[in-house]
Amino acid sequence: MSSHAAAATLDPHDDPTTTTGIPNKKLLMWAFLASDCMFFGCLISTHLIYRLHPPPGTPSARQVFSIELTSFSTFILLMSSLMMALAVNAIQKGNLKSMRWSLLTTIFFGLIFLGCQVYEFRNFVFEKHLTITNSILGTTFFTLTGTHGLHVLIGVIWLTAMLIYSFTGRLTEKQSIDVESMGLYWHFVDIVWIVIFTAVYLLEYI
Amino acid sequence: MEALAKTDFIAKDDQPAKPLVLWRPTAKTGLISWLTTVDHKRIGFLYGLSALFFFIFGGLEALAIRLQLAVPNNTFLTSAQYSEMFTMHGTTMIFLVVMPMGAAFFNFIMPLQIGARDVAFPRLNAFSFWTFVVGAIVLNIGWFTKDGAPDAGWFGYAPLTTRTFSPTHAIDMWVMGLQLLGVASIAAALNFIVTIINMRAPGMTMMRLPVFTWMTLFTSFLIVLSFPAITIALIEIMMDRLFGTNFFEVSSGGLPILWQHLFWIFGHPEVYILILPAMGIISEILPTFSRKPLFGYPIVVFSGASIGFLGFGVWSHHMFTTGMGTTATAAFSMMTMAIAVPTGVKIFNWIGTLWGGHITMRTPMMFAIGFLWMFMLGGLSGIMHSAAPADAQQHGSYFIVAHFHYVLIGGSLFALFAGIQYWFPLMFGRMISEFWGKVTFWLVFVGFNVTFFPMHFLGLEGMPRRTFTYDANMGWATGNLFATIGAFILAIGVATFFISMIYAFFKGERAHKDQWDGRTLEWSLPVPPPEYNFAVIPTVHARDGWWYAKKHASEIAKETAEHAKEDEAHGGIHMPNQSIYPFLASVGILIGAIGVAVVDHDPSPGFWGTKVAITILGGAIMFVSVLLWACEGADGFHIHLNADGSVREDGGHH
Amino acid sequence: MSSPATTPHDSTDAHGHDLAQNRFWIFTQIAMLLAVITGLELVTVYLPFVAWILITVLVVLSTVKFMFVIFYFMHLRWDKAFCTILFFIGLVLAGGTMWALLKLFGAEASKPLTSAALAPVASEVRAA
Amino acid sequence: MRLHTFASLLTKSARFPALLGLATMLSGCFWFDGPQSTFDPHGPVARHQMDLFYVTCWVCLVIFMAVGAVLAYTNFKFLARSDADAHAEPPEEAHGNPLVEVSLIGASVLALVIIAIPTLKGIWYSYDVPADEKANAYVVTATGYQWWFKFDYPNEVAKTVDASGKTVNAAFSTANELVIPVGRPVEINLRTLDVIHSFWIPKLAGKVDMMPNRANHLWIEADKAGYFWGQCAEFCGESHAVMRFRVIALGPREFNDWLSNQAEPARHLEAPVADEAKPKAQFASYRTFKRNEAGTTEAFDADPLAGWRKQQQPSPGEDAALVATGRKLFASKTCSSCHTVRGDGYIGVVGPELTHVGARSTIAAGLLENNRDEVHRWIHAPNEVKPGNKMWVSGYLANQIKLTPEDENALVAYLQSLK
Repeated sequence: MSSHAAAATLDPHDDPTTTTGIPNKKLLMWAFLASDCMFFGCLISTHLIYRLHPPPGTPSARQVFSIELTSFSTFILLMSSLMMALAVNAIQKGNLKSMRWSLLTTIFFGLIFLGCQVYEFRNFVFEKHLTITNSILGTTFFTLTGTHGLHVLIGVIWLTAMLIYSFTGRLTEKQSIDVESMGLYWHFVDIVWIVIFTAVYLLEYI
Repeated sequence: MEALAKTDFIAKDDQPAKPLVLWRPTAKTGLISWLTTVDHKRIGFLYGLSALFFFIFGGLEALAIRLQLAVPNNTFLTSAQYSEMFTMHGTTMIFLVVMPMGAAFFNFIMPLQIGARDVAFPRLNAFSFWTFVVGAIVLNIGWFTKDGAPDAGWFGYAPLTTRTFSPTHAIDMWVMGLQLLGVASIAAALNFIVTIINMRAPGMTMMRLPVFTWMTLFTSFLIVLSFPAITIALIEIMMDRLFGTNFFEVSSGGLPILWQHLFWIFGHPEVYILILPAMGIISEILPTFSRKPLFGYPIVVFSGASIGFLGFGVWSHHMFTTGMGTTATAAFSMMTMAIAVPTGVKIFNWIGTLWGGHITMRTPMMFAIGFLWMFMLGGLSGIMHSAAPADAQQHGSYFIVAHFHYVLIGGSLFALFAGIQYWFPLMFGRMISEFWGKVTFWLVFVGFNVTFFPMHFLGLEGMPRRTFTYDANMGWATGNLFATIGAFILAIGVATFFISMIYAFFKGERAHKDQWDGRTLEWSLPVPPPEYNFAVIPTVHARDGWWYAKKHASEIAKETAEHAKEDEAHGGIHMPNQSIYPFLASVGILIGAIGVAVVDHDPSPGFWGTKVAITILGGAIMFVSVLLWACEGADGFHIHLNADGSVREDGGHH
Repeated sequence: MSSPATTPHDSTDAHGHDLAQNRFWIFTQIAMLLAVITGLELVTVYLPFVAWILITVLVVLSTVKFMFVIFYFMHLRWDKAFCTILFFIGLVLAGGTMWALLKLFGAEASKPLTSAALAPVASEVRAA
Repeated sequence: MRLHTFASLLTKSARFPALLGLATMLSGCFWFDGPQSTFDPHGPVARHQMDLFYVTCWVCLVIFMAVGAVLAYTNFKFLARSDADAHAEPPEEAHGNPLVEVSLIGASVLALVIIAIPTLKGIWYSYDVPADEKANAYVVTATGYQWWFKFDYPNEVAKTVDASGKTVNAAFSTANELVIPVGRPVEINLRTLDVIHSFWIPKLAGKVDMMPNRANHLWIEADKAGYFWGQCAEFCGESHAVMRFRVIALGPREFNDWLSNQAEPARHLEAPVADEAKPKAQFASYRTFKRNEAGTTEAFDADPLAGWRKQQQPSPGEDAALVATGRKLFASKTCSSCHTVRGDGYIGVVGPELTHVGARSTIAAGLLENNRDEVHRWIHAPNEVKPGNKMWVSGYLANQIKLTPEDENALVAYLQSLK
């Protein structure tokens, strides 16, 4: 860290004003994601622990789940990750317009994912009669996927705010790190879903 | 963010003007300056002040407990009051005293030790502090409501904390308060990690970091990685209490033991979060006052790392009596013994530091050596617990109470007191009286041992903790009376400390720069340090950088003069702007938390009325504040130093 | 330590442009790959094999997806190694904790009391 | 090293053990005795745990003495004695001393191994009854409630009288006083139906928690006949401190006598002999107690086993008429909706079984000695004795139960008669 190095550089992976060359925001985001690993690790553990010994009378997850819908929303989330990666790529090149389109698509996919989740929850509660209070499966399932959904929602809000912000003219390739750290968050939400898709959904079909 | 802003700054002029809400406060004195400050030293001071304030609270709770137990069958407190006292004593001392006191030193000292002008994210730092205050308020608000303070013990084992067994809002406040303290701690810790990794002065390689900074780094990692576990546990109990979920509802197959696991996955690293900063402080004081570099620096650092890492694998030794089965018990028993090795290594190296040195017995040094003795005792009784079958007799008894007070008072608190005495001249430019410092030490030392040593015997004689009364025939009366007398001696010692500290703050003898002939960079600063810390960012050439600089004064002076010119050529000293939004965001959180935890929901079925409204209001305030916080950006201004050292600010505030 | 490595502006641009072009295709291909793996996972669960084989396959496939996302989409591959280390500290601890928890709760001693196991006590009470 | 330095080192390092010894002697006055002392084991499990404790204790003491001696020596030897000394130029950065470091680490590991071996043995030993004695083990089930313990004897059968007057089998259970046979391992299944409790009889074994939804167990064995104090050791709410219990270990004959007495339905006194001269019920002669006042007398505590044996005999001066009144009140004041008295038709299951409550040495979860005054103290104001207890909250308060002195008198007589 030194103020001697004043020349700006456009290489997004090197910030000469920090000791390690990694931008502060990126380091912050990675440290936060490490913390979030523990967060989701504990939450997923809770679900799996309760799955080990289901008390009698617990509805079977297999009867409740709809793997087609979940596969679709998993696909959507993966695609939103792709669009996010492209958005970061675009802003690093300084291509604001391309970034906006990519961001918009990411938001769109994020909203589809959330829509699927809302549909899924409504379907479970009203038609399959699995609620957050009526069984331990409902409790852990809704809490886990709901917490993930909340992360997606926060991501969508962040993306939207960034999209709006990009029209103020204050967002240039020099601030690409802002978009990039947002991207890290979004991808993390995606990889958490990769784990949930396997550990919560697919596991029930074996 | 701030580091980047330096380069941004040059190109600021071509940016559009900001709307009124994004104008930055500039007050340097008065209430607004404190609410909007982003200066790590001011925030450190605020942390310290709050910690000392809650220390009085926690201490009074402890005295109430000791008074109740002074004689058998006492009626000073009712059972319900007693439960509130020990719950809040534990919670307060851990989360509102030792942790923020550590945070105070992290904030104040760590950036100075690595030669930085501030932490990586100054506004996030302010947010951490205000959220900590908010959490403390929510935890303590129960004393003033009809529900009373939280009363289920500091580790709040489910299902005692479920609605069935704790129907009032007291536990909601405890849950919400801890949740907010978790948010504050994680935010602060992330900031410290980035600061230490990324904001070091030129030449400050990792293996030249002062040990205190190393321990700050490890502590921050522990916070970041362990708090999520309790966050999940608290979310689960909160869901149970608010929405009737089944996490700990036994009749639906809930497993209360899960709470214990999640809690101690957090709780054991938490113990190291409390002790590692203390070890860091001790590793600063011992070399300074024995005029010798720290013995075996790399080993001290690596043992710190291994304590931190192993600390995640021993949590179940708090649960030896829960019937985990033989294999699990054996595994955790062995892991616990293993963690004693790096801890022992530290003690050996501290003694190695003293060996062959020139020991000056100033007050900080007395506390530091007191720490060595007491921490050794606490550590050894810890080894006794690792023998699981023997622990079956000790668990939940006063033996445990004795053990962890030896670690937390004899360890953490002695070190924190030592730290205050050590850095007070730097922080405030005044000296705490040496005479009264020594009086404090002996009162605290004697009082502490008289209080807690008999508790070992009480525990082995079968006295369980958290009991508000006992019969005379149990043979516990003498020990308890001793303990109570000791507690009052300890209290007098602490009072002496507070008074001498307050006196020193206003009227104490002026300290001079580098009061103790120190080794690390913070001692290169004038006392108290100026807002910008370093007139010129120092270049570090050795592990004990300031000792090196003093030995090579002329070369360093030349180097500094060159860097000063370069600095000025690049626009002077960059300072971050103040901001009100971290504070406002925390206020929003407070309102939301009160909505969740304190307000009764409307009796009308299906709709929670006021509760939801207040919660949404708080959430909205927080959301808007964070949004404006993001939009105002990490701007700053420049300071130029005149030849006489006076300050000239440049071009107004951006 | 920060050696003020100032890369000339234009060369970075050209370099960056190439890089960006390449990455567009890398990202797109990886996304396709991820979709395919997801499909494979979906097929896997219906295969008539023993549970532990299927679970192992699922874990491996998800790990592959996981790694692709963090190393490519999240740039770890191109970033300083420290980012990877930082994230993996959390990941390894979280994984270890999950493993330990599942082992602990899977153990015989942790089998919860079903209402049937509680019955001796309960039924005696009722009998009385 | 010069001789006199060595000598002074010796003197100085000798000071500390001497001080420690003195402290030990001073503390001796509140050390070994006491009814819950872990230093006075009466069974193999507790003895095993104490031996392990001593191993850890000695290893730690030796470490403390050795390291402490070096530390103390360092403190004195290297103290700066002059101003120049205090401002000595610091030496160059050194790299520690790998040989010292490694040997110290080695020594620590060795010390830990000394502890680890008996620890591992102890973990398996204390977990379950040794295999060769498994067949001989006596099984009971202990269930924790807020704030009392219930003991079920699943292998025994009790008798009760059904509505038609026929004697039928019933569950065999008692409360707060666990009676076990001497010299036989006793396997205790630990259950709880509300919060977490912990089952601890310091002289017989270390504690094991009663966890909701979890099948924990513990084994104990008493060497000889005796009377042991136990207590809940995990915070379980407002009255955790007064959630106690007693364990009575009896020889085979006495144990069998106790079993057969317990199996009987509640005792009924013979119809009162008309005795006009005998004064009617005595009122208001009960002692009053202060809040938190001890519930046992010194005489009882001196030899509680004798107290327990005495309690098995009918108390003198029983008034059959009064007892009969008490029995009726027991139903009309709704006591019977929570308590079982086999043979009297009372089948409540919320509170402790009272069929033979008069034959217990204590009441209110091991808290109060079982005599007229204390029983009266308990039923008169349960909340004073055990804050927040169910009998008070969901009994007295919820059902608005008011007891006149006459009622209390009759109830005391009834409860005392249940031998």
